[in-house]
Amino acid sequence: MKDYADILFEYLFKTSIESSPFSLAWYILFIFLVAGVLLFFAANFAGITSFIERRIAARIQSRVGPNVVGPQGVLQWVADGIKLLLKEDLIPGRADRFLFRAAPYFVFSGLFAAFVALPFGYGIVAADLNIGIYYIFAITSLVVVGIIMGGWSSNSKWAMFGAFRSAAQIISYEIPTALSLIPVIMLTGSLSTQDIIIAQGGMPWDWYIFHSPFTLACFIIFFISALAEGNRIPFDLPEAESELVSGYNTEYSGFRFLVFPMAEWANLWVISAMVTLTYLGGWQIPFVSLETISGSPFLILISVGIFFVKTSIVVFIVIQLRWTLPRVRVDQMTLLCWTYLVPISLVAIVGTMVWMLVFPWDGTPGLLIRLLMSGIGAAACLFYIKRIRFNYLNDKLLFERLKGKPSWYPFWRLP
Amino acid sequence: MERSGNADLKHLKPQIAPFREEMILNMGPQHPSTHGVLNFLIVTDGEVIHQALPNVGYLHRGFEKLAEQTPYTTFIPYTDRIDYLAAMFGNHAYVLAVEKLAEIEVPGRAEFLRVIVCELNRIASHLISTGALALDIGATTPFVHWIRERECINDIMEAICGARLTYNYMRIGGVSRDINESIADQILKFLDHFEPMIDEYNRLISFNEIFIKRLANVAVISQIDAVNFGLVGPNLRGSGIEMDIRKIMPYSVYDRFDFDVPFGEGFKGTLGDSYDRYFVRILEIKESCSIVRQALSKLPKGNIKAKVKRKLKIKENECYSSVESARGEMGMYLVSDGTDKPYRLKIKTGSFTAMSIVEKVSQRLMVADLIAFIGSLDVVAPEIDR
Amino acid sequence: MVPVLEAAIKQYFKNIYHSLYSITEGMAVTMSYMFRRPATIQYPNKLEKPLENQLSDRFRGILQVDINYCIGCRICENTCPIDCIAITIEKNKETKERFLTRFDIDISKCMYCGLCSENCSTSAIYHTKVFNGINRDIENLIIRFVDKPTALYKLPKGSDPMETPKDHYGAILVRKMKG
Amino acid sequence: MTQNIFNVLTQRFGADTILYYEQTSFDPYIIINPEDIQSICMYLRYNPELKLSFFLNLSGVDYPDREQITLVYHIYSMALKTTCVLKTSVSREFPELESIESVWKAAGWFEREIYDLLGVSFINHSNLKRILLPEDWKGHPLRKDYREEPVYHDMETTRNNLLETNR
Repeated sequence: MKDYADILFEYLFKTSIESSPFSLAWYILFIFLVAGVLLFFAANFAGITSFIERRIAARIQSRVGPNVVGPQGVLQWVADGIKLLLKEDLIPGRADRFLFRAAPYFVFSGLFAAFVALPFGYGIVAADLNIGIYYIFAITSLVVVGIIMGGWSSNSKWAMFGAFRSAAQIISYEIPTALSLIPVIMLTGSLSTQDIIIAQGGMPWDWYIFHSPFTLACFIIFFISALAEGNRIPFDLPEAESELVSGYNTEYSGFRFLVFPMAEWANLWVISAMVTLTYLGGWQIPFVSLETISGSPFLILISVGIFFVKTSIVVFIVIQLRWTLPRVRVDQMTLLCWTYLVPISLVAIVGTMVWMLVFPWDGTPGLLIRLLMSGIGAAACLFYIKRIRFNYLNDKLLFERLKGKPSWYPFWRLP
Repeated sequence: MERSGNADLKHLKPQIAPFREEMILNMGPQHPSTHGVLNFLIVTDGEVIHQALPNVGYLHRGFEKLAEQTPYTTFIPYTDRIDYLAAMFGNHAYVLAVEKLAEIEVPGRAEFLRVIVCELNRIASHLISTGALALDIGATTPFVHWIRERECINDIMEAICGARLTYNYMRIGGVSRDINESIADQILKFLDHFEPMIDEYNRLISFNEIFIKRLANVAVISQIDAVNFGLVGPNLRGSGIEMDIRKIMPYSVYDRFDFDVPFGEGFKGTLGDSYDRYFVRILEIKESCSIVRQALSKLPKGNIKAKVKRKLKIKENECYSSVESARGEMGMYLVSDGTDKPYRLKIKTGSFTAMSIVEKVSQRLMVADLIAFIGSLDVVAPEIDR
Repeated sequence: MVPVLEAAIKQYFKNIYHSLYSITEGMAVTMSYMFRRPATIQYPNKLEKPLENQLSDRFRGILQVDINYCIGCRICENTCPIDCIAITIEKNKETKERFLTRFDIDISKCMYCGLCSENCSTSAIYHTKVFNGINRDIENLIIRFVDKPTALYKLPKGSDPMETPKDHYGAILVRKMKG
Repeated sequence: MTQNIFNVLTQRFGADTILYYEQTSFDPYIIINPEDIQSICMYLRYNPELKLSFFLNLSGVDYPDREQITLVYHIYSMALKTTCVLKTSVSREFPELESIESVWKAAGWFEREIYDLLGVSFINHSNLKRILLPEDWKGHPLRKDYREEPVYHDMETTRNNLLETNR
């Protein structure tokens, strides 16, 4: 099997890799280039997301947010990054110096390696592994190794608490994450990320989320466990800042500290991309067949855009959740996993199996149920919008009376 | 050279000789959620706390000694600093004690104004308390929303008395400034806006399932313990005991208002758990809104200050007067000796007794629960140490 | 079915429902703030009017003394709870006229309680709306209002204690503050 | 009401213990003998008629001219809705009396505060040590003759008055 990088290489340089040692050298250079592009994307994405998250958080909390560095503050993350890079790299006394220094690299490599298997559009993936999903799970587990190393080696009890919590959390939540993806894998018959997207369609009822009630439940479970894997609120126990000061990274400073938040925000993309590609139809363009996409670079770009937009929406929801919810307790976190997520996902796997036999994907009843499920999803969205409108109107007039200013101030209006 | 903090720790350590698998954790005074400079020495086994010893005194400023060297009239600004989140109650408790001793009749309008500012201040203080509890649990947004509402109260307070935190509003025999139509209007506008916000806040956090799970059935204080440890205010009422100084020993003009005293009923779990203490405060905010409205509608006309000698001397006597502060009973035991300075002023505060229960209730809690528990007790460090 | 088990199962699904519903409600609240006016503004670039104009007239900022109206009663000095005011009055032995030679306020110590200005019968000492006293050296925060000995103000016979025209923007103060 | 309590107490403990009843204009108080404070408090708390169950406040007042430190107990009865004030005096040189921590747990911290600031030691107290001041602090600040030491751990305890030093 040839990777997409190989194909791209052959397309660009019009030679095969094996043709000469010279072109092999070129190939290695090319691989480095691809890695560089991914790293560039991930690092910048992490930085920009940090800015966007802060702005969203600010609006949710009816503040303005960072808006001084650069126009509207868009360069805030660069300033923060430079500031952290210039800070002294402190290592606490009696810390395990080797592990303390090594931990950020584990976190870093664990996350950025996951980008290799993430698709960005039709055919745009660094390596379309046939075990893509499995690879992403395996490689992101390196993060927890880094966290435990960092927490333990810091020689701080708070950091150690964070590390222990992280270990308990990731070990518990690997299971529902994997289990809740099994329906998708069953429906597709493949572990490759591209295959999973190709098996879905462009319209909501062609997505796996609305295939059956069981996949809907699995989607929710997967979303929850992905939050836990990414240490996002309500599962940010490892760095619960109000309990453990800052958790596993309490003692870090400078560049080594920078790696942790950067990894967290890069992880945000990994989580959201996983959710998008498995349940939300990935980069599929509505009403456009795969053959048409493959023939047109323009449509490939569109597919990249669609994937980006979908993932961004999921990122937004994850961010919004963080600024809405409180944090669960450590025993509740494991309890939630073992009494709710794991049993339900097991039931959902069996349910999906039966469903696949009774209502085949292409059959009319299957399609009707998928339409019905999408209708339920749309109804939920409508309810949500209704509640938003209610909350807005609830305070509108009274606010205007109190402050003498109009209440309407949508998020696209920049302060 | 040995710093005092170390000396304290050395003294505490033998008291809690840990087993082999336990560890001692020093929480505070720089911990993010100890609500000021408090120190807890925690013996834990993993996440489970075996013992938590509160270590207070970091904010001891010796107000009781200062009072003995300050004339009656000029001690009022100090009482602002006893509990900076609810400075009006410090003012009120002190002036009540002095007025009682000096037998000064306070004009009706001043009494009503005192009630208005006190209840507004109670709202502001409960906003911080409930918001900070949500912050301790990990929800950042509710706190900021409450801070925004509190800012409106601060604006009102600034318009009334000129300061946003340390009001120094009350005087012996009355209050320092009157309110006018526009301020009264501003208060009413704020209340109109604020009351729906309580419901919105409840939707956002109070009825959130994770929040309920974090607080319900956590750190239960039984009625017996609550009385035994002398808890006061919302903490006591959270345990289901209906005791409110405003009702049982009405001071000022509180007997002229129609209001309920909310108390815990085990809203989402056991009676006396953290959620009860939290939710009693939310209900109290609503009651305070209603009291402010009533006081504004009944506000009589007239003087705001009785005539009091500039150099007030009080003959030998003593009295104990208490007010229902946002953190429960704030009592002032005042002894006079015929000079213009108090002979002795003992300040009894709610946070002080609330802290003493931590050692008992914190056993078998988890580290995260301890933080929720301290948050639900609503202790304010300067009020403990005075 | 056993009632206990039935209740447990009911509770199980109830919990799921409550969690999802309450989270949706909470998210609806936070989402509605994306359309509502923020409470803060970008400070200080986008102030609608200068901050001093937004403060209430009763705002207790840094103290200012208009020595031309000081009658030398020393009430402010005596009533100050922390002794941050120092006044010296000298008497010319020949003319028996009294002069104010020193009126210093330690702003670094002042706690803005307002007792001095409240008791001043001519409102010579009063709070301005100036609140920004940032300075590199704490000694610069001692403000000496008397440059040269000034004769004490005498209230015109029979007149009520008067109010001085209050300068809330602290012209004297700003001039006196160094650094 | 305090008169009633006084009568009940006199019947139970006798006039040697319950010294006298002082009717002042505000808070009438009962003066008792310091030796029996614990049993009196126990009796007051658990007496089914009085039910003085709520401990409000414990204050100490130093009277150097009388060579006494007076301790004032404010106790509230939730059933009778009344406050009872007990007063007892100990000598200034050897201030010692029994702790009532076993009656009201709340008194434990109040007693520690009194011990810290006034130097009264309480017998049978479970954890009698300084609460507000550092362990190695010298003296008891709320005594009238207390003078703060100028230096504590190489730190000066006084601050220059800038108004005077910078003339």
